[in-house]
Amino acid sequence: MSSPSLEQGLSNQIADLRPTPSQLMWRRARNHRGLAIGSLIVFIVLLCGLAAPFIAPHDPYAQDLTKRLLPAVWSENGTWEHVFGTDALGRDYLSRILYGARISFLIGISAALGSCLIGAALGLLAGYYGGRVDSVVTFFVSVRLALPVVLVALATVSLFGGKLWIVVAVLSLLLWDRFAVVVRSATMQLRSQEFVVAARAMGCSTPRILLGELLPNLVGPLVVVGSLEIAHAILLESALSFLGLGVQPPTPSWGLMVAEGKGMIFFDSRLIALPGAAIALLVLGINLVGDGVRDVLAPEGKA
Amino acid sequence: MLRFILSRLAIAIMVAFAVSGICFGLMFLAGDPALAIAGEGATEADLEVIRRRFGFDRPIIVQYGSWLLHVVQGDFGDSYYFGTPVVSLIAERFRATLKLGGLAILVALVLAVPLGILAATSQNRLADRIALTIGTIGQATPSFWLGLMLISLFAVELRWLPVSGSATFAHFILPSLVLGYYAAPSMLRLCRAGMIEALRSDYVRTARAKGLLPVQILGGHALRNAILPVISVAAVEFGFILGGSVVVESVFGIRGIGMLAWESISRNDFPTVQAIILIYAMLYVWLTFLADVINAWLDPRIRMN
Amino acid sequence: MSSPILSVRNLCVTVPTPTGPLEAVRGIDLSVARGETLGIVGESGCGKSVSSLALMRLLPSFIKVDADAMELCGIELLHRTERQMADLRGDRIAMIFQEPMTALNPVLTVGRQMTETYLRHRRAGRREARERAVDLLVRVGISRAAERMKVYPHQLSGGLRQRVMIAIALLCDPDLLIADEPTTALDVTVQAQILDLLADLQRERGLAMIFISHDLGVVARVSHRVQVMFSGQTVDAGPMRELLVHPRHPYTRALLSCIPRRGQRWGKDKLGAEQEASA
Amino acid sequence: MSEAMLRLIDVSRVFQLGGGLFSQPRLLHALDGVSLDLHKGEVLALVGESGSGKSTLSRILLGLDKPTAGDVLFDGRSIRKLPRREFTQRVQPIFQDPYSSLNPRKTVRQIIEMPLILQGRHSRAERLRRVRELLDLLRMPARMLDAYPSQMSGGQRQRVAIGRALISRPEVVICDEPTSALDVSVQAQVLNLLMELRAELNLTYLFISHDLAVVEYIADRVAVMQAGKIVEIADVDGLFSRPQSDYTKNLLASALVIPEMADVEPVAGQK
Amino acid sequence: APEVNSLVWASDREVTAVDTYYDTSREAVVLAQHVYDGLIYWDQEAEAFLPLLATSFRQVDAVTLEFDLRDDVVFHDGSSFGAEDVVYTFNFIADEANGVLNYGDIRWLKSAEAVGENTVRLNLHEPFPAVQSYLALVLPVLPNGHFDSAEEGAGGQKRYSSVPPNGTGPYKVTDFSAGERIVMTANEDYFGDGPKGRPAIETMTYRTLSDGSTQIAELMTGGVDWVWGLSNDQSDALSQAPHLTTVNAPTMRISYLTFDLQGSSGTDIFTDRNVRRAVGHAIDREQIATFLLGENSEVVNAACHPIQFGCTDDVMVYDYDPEKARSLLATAGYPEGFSVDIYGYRDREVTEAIAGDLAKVGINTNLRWMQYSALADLIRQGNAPLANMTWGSSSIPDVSAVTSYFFGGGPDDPANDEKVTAAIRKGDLSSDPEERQEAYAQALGMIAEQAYWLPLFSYTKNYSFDSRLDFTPSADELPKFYSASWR
Ligand SMILES: Nc1ncnc2c1ncn2[C@@H]1O[C@H](COP(=O)(O)OP(=O)(O)OP(=O)(O)O)[C@@H](O)[C@H]1O
Ligand SMILES: Nc1ncnc2c1ncn2[C@@H]1O[C@H](COP(=O)(O)OP(=O)(O)OP(=O)(O)O)[C@@H](O)[C@H]1O
Ligand SMILES: [Mg+2]
Ligand SMILES: [Mg+2]
Repeated sequence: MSSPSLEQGLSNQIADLRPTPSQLMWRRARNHRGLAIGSLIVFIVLLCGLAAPFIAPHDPYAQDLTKRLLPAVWSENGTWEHVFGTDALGRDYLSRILYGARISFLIGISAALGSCLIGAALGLLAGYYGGRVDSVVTFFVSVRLALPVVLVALATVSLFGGKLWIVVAVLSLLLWDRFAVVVRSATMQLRSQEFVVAARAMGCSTPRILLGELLPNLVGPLVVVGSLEIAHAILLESALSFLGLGVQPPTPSWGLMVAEGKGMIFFDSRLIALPGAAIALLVLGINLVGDGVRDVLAPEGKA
Repeated sequence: MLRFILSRLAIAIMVAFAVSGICFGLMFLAGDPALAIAGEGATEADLEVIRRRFGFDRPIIVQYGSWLLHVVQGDFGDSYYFGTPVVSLIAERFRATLKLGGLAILVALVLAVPLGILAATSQNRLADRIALTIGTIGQATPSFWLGLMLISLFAVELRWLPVSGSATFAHFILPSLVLGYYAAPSMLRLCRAGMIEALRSDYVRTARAKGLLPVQILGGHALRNAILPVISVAAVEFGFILGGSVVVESVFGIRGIGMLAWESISRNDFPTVQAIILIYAMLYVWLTFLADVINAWLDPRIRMN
Repeated sequence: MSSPILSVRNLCVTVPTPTGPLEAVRGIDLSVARGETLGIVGESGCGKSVSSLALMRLLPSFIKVDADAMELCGIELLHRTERQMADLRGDRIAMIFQEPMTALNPVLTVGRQMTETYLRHRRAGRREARERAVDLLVRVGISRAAERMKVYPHQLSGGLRQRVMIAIALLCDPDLLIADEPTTALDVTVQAQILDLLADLQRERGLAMIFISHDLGVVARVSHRVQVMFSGQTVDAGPMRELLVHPRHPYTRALLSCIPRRGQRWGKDKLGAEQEASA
Repeated sequence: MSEAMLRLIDVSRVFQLGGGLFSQPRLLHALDGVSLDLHKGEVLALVGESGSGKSTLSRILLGLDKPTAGDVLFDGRSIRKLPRREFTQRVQPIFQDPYSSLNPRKTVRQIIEMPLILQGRHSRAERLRRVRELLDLLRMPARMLDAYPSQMSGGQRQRVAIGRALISRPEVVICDEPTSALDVSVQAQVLNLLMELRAELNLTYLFISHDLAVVEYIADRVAVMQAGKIVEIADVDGLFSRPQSDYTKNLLASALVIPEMADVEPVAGQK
Repeated sequence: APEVNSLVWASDREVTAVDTYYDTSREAVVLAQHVYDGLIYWDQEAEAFLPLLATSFRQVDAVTLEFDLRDDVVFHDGSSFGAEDVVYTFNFIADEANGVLNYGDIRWLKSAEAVGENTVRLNLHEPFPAVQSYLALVLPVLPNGHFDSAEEGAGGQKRYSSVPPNGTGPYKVTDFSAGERIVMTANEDYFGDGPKGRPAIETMTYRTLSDGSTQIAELMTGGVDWVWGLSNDQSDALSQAPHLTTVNAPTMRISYLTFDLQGSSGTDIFTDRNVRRAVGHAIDREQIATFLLGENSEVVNAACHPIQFGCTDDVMVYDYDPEKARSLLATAGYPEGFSVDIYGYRDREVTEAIAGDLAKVGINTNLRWMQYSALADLIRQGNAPLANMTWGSSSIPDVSAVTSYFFGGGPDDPANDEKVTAAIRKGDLSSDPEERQEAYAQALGMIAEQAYWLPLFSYTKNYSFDSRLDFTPSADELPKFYSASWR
């Protein structure tokens, strides 16, 4: 950066270009330790999930009742055949944990996308139109916030069964509020900015303004909220599964694995410690990424 | 102010109405409640008896209408499962949940506010990093897992604290820690952000230019402004804690309202589930209202208008 | 005019940025005598605010401030501890900021914000502090001063708030008053009133004042001497009149030529002709 | 200066403030029966204190807001009946704040060519050619083409905004305080640029400002607004030499202009 | 023995009332056994019905039973027991309007009448051979006018379940906090010469702990003395603890697969007998029974529990033979197998293991987990193609409680096979034990042959309790704490 005072005033025209916004972002991103750690965690877990079919030593669904509850390799009778041991049906625990990453990502990402779609649409409309539309959306948000998420999710999943897509749909329908609130307030701020007024004065249609002018400016907040909601959805799914009303067995979901191992907590703590730690680690990674992205997009001091 | 209260009240009623409609509709989609009441082995004849007895043979809209009419009079009907009035059931269970929620929010505040202030004043330095890490880990740890781990450590290994139940104060220590730790991070961040914003604000610069001492600036100027959103969020968070206590209650065997809700869901006990969801909704609305009032009371800009 | 109240030699301020250190102020000299107003003008970002904050030692710690000398009435400012500095601020040296809307704490009453300053620097009871505050509010032209003590900042108009800021700054009879663009946010009519008030007070109390603005018109109205800053340096300095009549530096000339004057019309007499010549 | 390009006939705009479920809204008359003609080729300045309704007027002229009463005629036709596309092509805005009037996520090129895209009559290459042409006219280097607003100074940004307003070759440009956020030196450049372009492109300006000196510098006629009404409208010379209304006199008195070099007085010292 | 002579036992169920008429859960039945007495008593060991409140009983005719009552019994509130109490109780529950929840168990009951000071008669609607089992287990005697104090609830129904318990049994309820704990103390005045004997333990507390691992934690830390329903693995692990005794006891609950025999669930796969038989051969029931249910679980071949009267093992057996299963599937036209939803509600591990075995022969299942009530509804409507269900027969040691229930042509009959219903009807109405046995055997043979059901294995129950406790579990899943004591 050249001296900013030189850029203005007399030397206006010969001033060099400052770095582009994306260059600045990269610069900040590279120096952000939390973002680096978070991305590393998320990357590794994602890799485990994607490469599960190649790296998992066994079929995660293959049961063998004669090999039930084998201990992990670090315990007394552990073998390298089953690094993390086996579960109550004799399935390889490591393979199930690896495949579990897929489920967590699948649920987290699709629930966040679903709720993003709902929330962003409502938030955009409310923020842009204001007035009555805003009142209606705000009312929706209040109703949504007034519903206790865990209870309603439990009730709904118990009614419709724990199919993966049902869990995703329920979570999507319950987690859109933060998107709506954030998008609404960001849109309100943007709406009064002159470039939006200018676009209208130039004759841009409303969809063009919403999607072409406003949406690109909302990507930052959406990414931040999105990452937090992915983490939220993963945690919520694991809680539902823990209470027996999440995705159904034999799906290797981490929350379900904790629930299945719960009975053995005092005798074979690996059954819970491993999937529980996997959830915590992934959620931690995603949260770190989310925080990092927020810092990078809106560095303290100026937005 | 009266107008403010009236319009909030109208919204509260509308929200409650919408929520009641949603949960009634939800429950209607469930299996036959008669089966749930009769339990295993009921015959068609038994079910007929039960249906007639509880009025399930009426059209849905009539059922909703009559339910709503009773609710307005404070009568949520009888629990299908217990056969006792839902209101007394909830009143009985609410004490434990309220105690848990109150302690949890206390834990959260005690954790969040000092850490938030510390983090803000030592921004980007070690203390800040540590505070944020504590927060981030709290947000990432599934509370059921943390609860189980704490039980196995403090209750089973060390035997310092009871495993489950709600008889004494000691019973509430672990669950309120778990719940409070989960609720703390959002308040911590808010407190930190509010504090940072306040410390960076023009009025703090003015205060420094006036020669005030750091303690005066922190306590008299910055905190007053930074704590405003934290207080209102704490009120709302309290609602969320109560609504989200299901998991913790089930892990720690606290027979509070969350547990009641969960069990009522599993046994299709409509009136109880409906009442709980509705009461939570009302509680939430009431708490946000309270938060607004507190905020208005603390913030002259709102109070005066 | 007597010996200077403030004398600063070779003030340098360096701001570390991700792309390397930025010299926001590079070696300016300042000196103000009792009863004198020094105006500082210059375009946005030339380092006016940074220099004044450096005098108050209010810059964040990561910004490096250096000077050969920085003295207020013979007191060395540069190497004082934060606590020692806090004792001086508000007492010997006071400051008014640009934005009256945000410079006052929104959740505290005007009275509280005034008395706390006085109590901080003087051994006085609440009552005395209150009397003093009311006194000054009256002095800066606020009617119903006693009543206004109980009022919150948002209940006052921008002009009134700026008056409150001035009153706070004058509470402890400082030796030096720094005003950083105190009227930029105000309407033209209000701006004129505040400027007149400042000039009056300055003359009446004989205090030294540094008046910062990017508007030469504003500076001309209150200052005895002017210093023109450009890119962190002083490019021109001198008595107001001399500077307007005989601008020495080409930048000053360019600046002057950019300011529309009475009767100047497009076509007849082009704005910024000097500027184009110098570019 | 005979034809009225834009004509305001007895325009009022009333805002409802507050008003919820249980309260009557308070009415605010932002514009109160304003009639004004903007002639072809002239620069009409609109001055007045903050909140007097200047921006509201410009928004109505741009068709962004609808008058509560009265009508706006463009080229003799009511703008309500005019096709939106035709109107927006012929009347373009320039706003006050160069920092918020450009979409931070778009490049200079994307911003400037937007009106052409909306017209939908130009090929990609054609659009690029015209953007380059305009940058030239604005005296901005071609390498700015792919720059983002955050990479530019305030003056440069305002040039981009001017470019965006001019690319569709409009007849009328409504400038709402286009220089009040800028430094004097940059202001001078922008003012000069606006006036040069006016001659080159045969533009008509409505120029809103609160700076009387600026107004005197560029305007042909001046309208003074106070509390939603036009209190005085006159030729620029007439207004400055013989202000009619008290309000105008007051405004002139508090304006801070640099004294002529010859009669500089050490103001503060003497007072 | 511990210092205080008290016992705390825990289970996951919230008991709403110590009253088998208004809470049909097993825990409520267990508790009611301690508070109330029935007319007669079923002795598990002797496999005989013994007198309890009745000193003797006789069959007057096919639809009339006569009981002589004890004259030395008092209720907990001090009132003495007599014929009017029996008459009140049975007339009350026989009235459909009172809506007792186990009305299905007593549809045969018409009325009761006193025929002497200490003699009562029960009148039946039709002959019902299994009547003694019901009288012994789920029909306790309440004091005359017991429910008169019930308050009026919402919608005009009486809140019968909130009437405080008052029985003649060995324990009195002293503290009842619904869903939390129920405390009982020994009844000083209990008659000691009955089959239940005098209680040895002074205080008995029931705690609801819905979470299994919490139960274990409490057991290990001494918060409770007795739990049941542990998984085999938990039981194995707990057996390592020196201060605990673990027992794996058989129960009367069986696990079975039920099929959509009518093809009404959107697939007609299971209308083909070959497919059902293939499923039978595909599942390694032996292995699942031993590994997941424990040493005392046995494979069941007929649609009843082997210890029930009328049950037989002499039916067609589907042994584990994946090859045969595959060839049967090929015969049925599914050489590559198929995909289907399997429903379950009780033991995920078991259902998962079944699904795993089915997958090995090409039947890919999609597991759907539901609440019992919703699932029962679904199956009744014929909308569940394949479901893993269990049935506990209310501990009635008679096939009428299971085979007749499911294949007697009622709403839960998946087959409605006339020949089977006819045979069952014959068994149900006959009072000659041999004739009954023969009729039921015929029905069971047909069910197995057609593979209408695939009975899997019997359930066991794992108990774990303080080693100092002298306690023996019984196969009827009704722990008898009145005969337990501290060593
Ligand atoms: N905290 C900071 N971090 C980074 N750069 C800073 C900081 N404070 C000031 N600067 C830089 O120092 C330079 C001088 O800024 P300063 O605020 O003194 O300008 P100014 O003359 O007061 O301008 P204005 O008229 O707009 O108030 C600017 O280039 C600014 O970007
Ligand atoms: N959308 C709106 N809703 C309510 N009131 C409005 C709205 N827009 C403008 N006003 C009010 O109308 C009046 C005129 O506003 P306007 O923005 O036109 O003033 P202005 O002359 O442009 O002022 P400035 O010089 O500060 O830009 C003001 O009192 C303003 O508060
Ligand atoms: Mg400044
Ligand atoms: Mg305006």
